[in-house]
Amino acid sequence: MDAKRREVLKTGGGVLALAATAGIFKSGEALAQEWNKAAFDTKSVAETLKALGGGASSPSDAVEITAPDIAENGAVVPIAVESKLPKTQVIAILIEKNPTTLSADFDIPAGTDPFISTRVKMAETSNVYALVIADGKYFHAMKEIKVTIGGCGG
Amino acid sequence: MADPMRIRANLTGDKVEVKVLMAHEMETGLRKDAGGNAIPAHFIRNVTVTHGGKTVLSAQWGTSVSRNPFLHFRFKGGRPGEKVTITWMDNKGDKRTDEAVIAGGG
Amino acid sequence: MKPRMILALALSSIWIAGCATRPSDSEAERAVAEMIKVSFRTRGQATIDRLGQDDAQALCSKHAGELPKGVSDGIEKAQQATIRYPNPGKLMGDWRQGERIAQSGVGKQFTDDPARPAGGSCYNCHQLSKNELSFGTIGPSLYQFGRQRGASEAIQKYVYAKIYNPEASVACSNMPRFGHNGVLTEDQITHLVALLLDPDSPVNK
Amino acid sequence: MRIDRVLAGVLAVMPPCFALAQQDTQKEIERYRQMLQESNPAELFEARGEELWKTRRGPKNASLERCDLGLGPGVVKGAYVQLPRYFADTERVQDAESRLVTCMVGLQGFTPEEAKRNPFSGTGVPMIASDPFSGVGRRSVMTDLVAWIASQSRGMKIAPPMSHPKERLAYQAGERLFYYRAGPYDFGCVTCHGEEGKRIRLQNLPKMTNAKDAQRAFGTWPGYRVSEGELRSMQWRMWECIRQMRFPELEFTSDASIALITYLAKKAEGGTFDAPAIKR
Repeated sequence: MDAKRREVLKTGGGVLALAATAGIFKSGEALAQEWNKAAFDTKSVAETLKALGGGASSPSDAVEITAPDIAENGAVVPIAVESKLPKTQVIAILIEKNPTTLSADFDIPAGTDPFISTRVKMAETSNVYALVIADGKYFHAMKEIKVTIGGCGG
Repeated sequence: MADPMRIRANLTGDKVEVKVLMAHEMETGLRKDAGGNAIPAHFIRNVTVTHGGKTVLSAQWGTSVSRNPFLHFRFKGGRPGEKVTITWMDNKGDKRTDEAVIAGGG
Repeated sequence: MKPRMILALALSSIWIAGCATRPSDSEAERAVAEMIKVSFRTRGQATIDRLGQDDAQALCSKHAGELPKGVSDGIEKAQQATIRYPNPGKLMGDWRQGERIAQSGVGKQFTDDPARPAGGSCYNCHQLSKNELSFGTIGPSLYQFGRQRGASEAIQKYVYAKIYNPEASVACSNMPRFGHNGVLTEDQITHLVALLLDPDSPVNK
Repeated sequence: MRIDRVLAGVLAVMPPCFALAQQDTQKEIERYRQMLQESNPAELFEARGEELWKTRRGPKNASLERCDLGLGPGVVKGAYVQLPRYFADTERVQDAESRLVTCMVGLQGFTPEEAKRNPFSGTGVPMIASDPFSGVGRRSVMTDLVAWIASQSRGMKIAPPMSHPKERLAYQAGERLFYYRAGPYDFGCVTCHGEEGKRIRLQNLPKMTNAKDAQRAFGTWPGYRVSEGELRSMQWRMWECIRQMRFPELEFTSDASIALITYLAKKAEGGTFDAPAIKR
């Protein structure tokens, strides 16, 4: 996601501003190496949502998180997110209790499945959110993942 | 120089299934060494995947993507023999680009 | 380290003596003794003399898997004599501190800070509090331990002794002799006694 | 090992709902492990190892392509599953790592100290106080090479040779070391690996005298440890167990380490080798 679009989303948030993003989105190539520092510095789900330009997000059954209920080790937690929402533009992974909330943020162009599978670090047992922007609206799914203590140390 | 990625791109039905492993520390910046000094953050911030000149996925990552990152996604429109190109760039400006040829069909 | 350290190795063999194609027992024993001398090095607090064995360690190594009754009785008797109890009325400490000690697996490794107290590594092998899902099973579950037994002075003494020197009741137990070997302090053991026996401890909830 | 008579009774009175919760935990952990199988970063290490094998290095500016891992100079396919073995040129039983040291010295002209200097990736010295085995990206040539060599035995049967008297002696010594209890915790290998179906925390422990357990254990090292983000070799596995046993440091490629590995390899004989694996 390019920073300019986020900026628009942040200042606007309404229908008008969202409509304006559509054009900018397509010209995102040149800005592909932008990195949204403000969003990656956020320390709560609400702050991240705001930094990604959303005012509120609705829970949705059309967003599915595939992850283990219990992770044997927090250093590697496999997480897949699939959105069945039409016009899915963005999939972001948020980990509530990590030192910083936003883990990863994927732009899904048309022609690419609204599906992402990756591996993230979790500092402790936490709710994990999959945030989806589809047709300019914000949706999410949530799942608690328990992180256990491994090995003999600790 | 950063190590090459391991990329698998396979045509399954009408979609290209891409699985990639990247060799990177993904250091959070929150850990300390034995002397109590913070180890500086070092992590991939941007990943871009292109096919035929078109971006098929772009991502921004924070420090909590696991070390030696793994990424799996699917896109439409690729044919066997065509190339998928992946570039990552980290917070120190290091970059790595690798290509894979789309395999198979079936 | 141990008062009666024996450096000579006395290990049993399951091989039939005299089989020409196999090295003899004594040859293997000599090889092991030599290997122990040349294959390890002191690092941090883990000094090379830790490889020396006291009587119990040597006997348990020798009779691994098939401990004769006479030998186990002898070990238990000798180990009983090592137990030092705190003053009466001081056997039960604070279960909260006990829980922290039970959770901690550090101590005595060459990577551990010798100035820091060792943990008890209890959850590595035992189930204790119901809330901790990550527990080992080398030892029996201790969940509800005190609830079933109460916290009489006799039970307190039993638990204290069990942690101080488990080999006093079970020769060649897998559990370290935490008190006898100087891993945990008297205070730390009393906190673990409380973790197991205090009615308010999560172990008994 | 004897069961604690006094405490064993506790197990019988555990409420059934709790037993169920435990099953669920085990099931979910299994699912987690299953999900990790999808992709193994060990590949990254194997790729580096293959490159290093062919790279001219050292004072003699030579590659390792003529290194004899037991099946003749340069033969890598299937070599790992037939190690440790006796080598006439060194008159020693050697595992993969100690043989690589021999080749780095003989072919490439490194000193033995240089060849052994950084045996485990990330961990030449403990770098992270709270996480001593997770270094900050210190590459290990040794680890990379072993990852690749092991990968070239994937799918093959574990078959350590036992025809030379020194191989049998290493096995017997390894067995004795396995039962050797010492140190401030009274530990031996057998403490954790002598009984079936046990765990430390949530980690399942193989009983090394049981063929099935030993095959699974030996057959999955080296492994990529997700908790550390590093590839770990069998030498590291020995070194790390010995550290946790509160023993002094086990020297890399020492005779005791090779004896233990020989013992385990023999116990795992006939099993299918499936490493480098991915582990918690």
